[in-house]
Order: sequence, then structure tokens, then C-alpha cells
Amino acid sequence: MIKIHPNTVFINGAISPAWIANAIQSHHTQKHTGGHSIFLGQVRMDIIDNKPVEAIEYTTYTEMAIDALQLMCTELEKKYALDAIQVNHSLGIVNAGEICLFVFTSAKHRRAAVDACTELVERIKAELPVWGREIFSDQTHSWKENKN
Amino acid sequence: MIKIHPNTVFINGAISPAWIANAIQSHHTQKHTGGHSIFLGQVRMDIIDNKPVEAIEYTTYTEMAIDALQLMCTELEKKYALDAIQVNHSLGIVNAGEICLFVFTSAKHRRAAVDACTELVERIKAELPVWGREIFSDQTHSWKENKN
Amino acid sequence: MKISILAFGKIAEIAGKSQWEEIPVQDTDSLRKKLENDFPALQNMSYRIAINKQIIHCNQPIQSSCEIALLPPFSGG
Amino acid sequence: MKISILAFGKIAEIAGKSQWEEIPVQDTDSLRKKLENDFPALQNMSYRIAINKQIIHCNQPIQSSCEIALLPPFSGG
Repeated sequence: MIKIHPNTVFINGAISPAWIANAIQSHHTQKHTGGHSIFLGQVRMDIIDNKPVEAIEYTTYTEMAIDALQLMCTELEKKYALDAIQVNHSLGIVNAGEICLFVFTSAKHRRAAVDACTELVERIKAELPVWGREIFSDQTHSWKENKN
Repeated sequence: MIKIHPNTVFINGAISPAWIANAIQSHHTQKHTGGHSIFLGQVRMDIIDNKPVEAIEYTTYTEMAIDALQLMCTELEKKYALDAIQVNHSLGIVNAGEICLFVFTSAKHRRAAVDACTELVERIKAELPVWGREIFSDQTHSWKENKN
Repeated sequence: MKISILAFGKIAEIAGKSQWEEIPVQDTDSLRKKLENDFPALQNMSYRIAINKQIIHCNQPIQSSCEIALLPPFSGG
Repeated sequence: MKISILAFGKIAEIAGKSQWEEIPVQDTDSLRKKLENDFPALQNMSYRIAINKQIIHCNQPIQSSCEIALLPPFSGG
């Protein structure tokens, strides 16, 4: 069963393509796996009140986030008979155009991997206690809110 | 509009995590993109008539495959307002546990990226003229067939 | 005995602090009333309360040993 | 004038070749009959025919300048 630990989930700053390659490398050799599904969330340069978002600063309630993620992963691992799950989320500053979320699922059949990944992303948006402070170029900010 | 070229689609042998990292790197800096969806197809060690699949050898009808992929990508790019699409498929020998398919989509909103990726994978399985010869450890083989 | 409060995101900004102690109150409705009196900006925003990392969905009694967290809408991912 | 045939996957294996020329036939039904006579294993498998890279869904006339491809079930991905 997958075990979620604080220092394997949260990453300081943006998630790099090299990090993603390492994660894929570490999971992709199980010979009974047929498909991997990956979602990458990226900080988007939204325009809010005519001001472009330059970066988002993320904070979390670590202990609660780990509990929430452990619950999600345990439920989805069982529901979809997953071979692997990995979640990484950035904390601190992530600039527009950089990656802040990495979700990875593997399963014997592609539909299980794809459906599990999609469901996990939706649950992370709704249930993970993480807050994003959108920072504009004039150093003002607003607090992001996920909508369903 | 995305242009599909034979030598940017087909790869000789397995697709490496480093290749995938490069692909992500080359697409991930568009500041209006909010999400990327990736599917990785992996050669699975299926057991057929008590014999494990050691590798699959892929061949294609190149000109027809390029036409088919160009059509799929043009349709999906428009349907989902995608910021990026990339498809790579292996030709030749890919061992069990190695990656043979890389599908990547980017969009402003995550659901468009995810839905486009899922639809593209289904269409590749159904419409791309590629054939896989499953090779067993005793050097016998069987021809794989995708089911819907 | 006081109760310990953790505040996150916009609420930490409004309160000007992310951690403090409150004098004991009977339940979460009383705590909301006290907080919205101290920090009127809370009246205009939606937020949830977690007791010992569990989000509560209706008024709950508060023991002094509880860890209370004030959670603005999530925005991860 | 002969017509050029491309065979892929299991059909290339059955035919023992992936490219050859056939004497002209009128249409794709006649071609199927000729091929299944030459290579009886084709009778027991499903395959599609493409003319100039377009899969056909019913009997079609064959011009001698056509590129005919014999396509076993796809198995990419």
C-alpha cells in the first residue's frame, strides 16, 4: 500500500521536467503495468482586474494535507487496482509557465490509470488544504479559490 | 496548426524518460497553459497460452499513419482549443516494462487537456495503422489485436 | 486553559498571524462569533473550521486540548 | 499494367512478402477472392483494404495506378 510522507509530496518551488523524468523512471519498469497517466498543473498567467498573474505562492496545512492525500491514494489505489501513484505539489513561489502539480498513476489497463488520475486531480483541487496567493507584477495579490 | 512529420512521430525502440522530459520541457513554458495531460503506453508482460510476452516488435504503414495522425491532431486541437499536442510511437523492438507510446496535450483548462489526451489515445489504438508482433521467450510469436 | 488556533491563507493575512491562543469557548459557533467580532473581514468570506485536522460540518463542542484550524477555500493544483 | 500491393503485419507474414504486383483485377472483391485463393490463411482472419491510404468500406473499383494496402487489425499504442 502506498505511504504518503510530507517530504515526498511537497516540493519547494516549481516542479522541473528532470524531476518528472526521475519519477517516470522510478515507476516504469513494472512488467505487468500497461499504462501510465500523468497530469501536470501549471501556473497560468490569468488576467485579474487587468493585471497578469506573475506567480503563485503556495502554502499548506502539512499534517492535514498528508492525511487527506493518504486517504485519497488509499481509496483510489484500491478502487482502480493501481500499480503506482505519485503526487507532488509545490510550496512557495511558482512563476507563471512553471509546473506546480504532478500526479502520476499506473495500472494494468489504460482506462484505470486515466480514470484514477483524473479523479485524483479533481479530489486534490477540492480536498487538499493548499492555498495559492496570486502575485501581480505591481506586487499586489489576490487569494485564488478553486471552483468546481 | 500542428504539423505531423514521420521523423517526429516514430522512434526506433523504446521511448526513454529522458525523451519525455525533453518533450515536457519544450512545451511547458506557455504562460496561458494551465494543464498538461500525458499518457504513456507500456509493453505489458501478458501471459498468452502460458507464455509471457518478452517484447513487442512494432511496424507501421508510415504514409497512412502520418495522414491519420495529422487528421486526429487537427480535429482534436480545434475541438479542445489545445495549446500543444505531441505523439510518439515506437517502431521495432520494445521490451516488456518499456514505454512504446507517448501522448501529450496542453490546454488552458485541465479538463480540455485531459479529455483530449484520452480521446487521442483511444483514436490511436483504433485508427493508427501500427502492428505489434508479440514475441515470447521461446522465440515464437503472435499478432496483437486492439479490442474496443 | 486556552485553545490553540491555526490560520491559513487569507485568514492568516486578515488576522495578521498564523497561530495564537484563544480563551476557551463552548463550541465552534461561539468561536466564529468571537473571531468575526475580532476580525470583521471574516464576515464577508467563506471559511471552514477543522478540529484536530477533521473538517466539521455543523456546530461542534470545543475541548481545550483541540487544535483548531481556520481554512479559507482551497486553491491547490 | 499491374497493381502494386503492400502487405503489413500478419498478412506480410502469411504472404511471405510485404510488397508485390498483382495482375489487374476489376475491384476489391475480386482482389480478395484472388488473394484468399493464393493465401488460404487469409480466409480465417479479418483484414481491411486501403486504396491510396484510404480504408474502403465496400467494394471499390481498382485502377492500375492505385496503391493497394492489406491491413490486419491495428495493434498500436
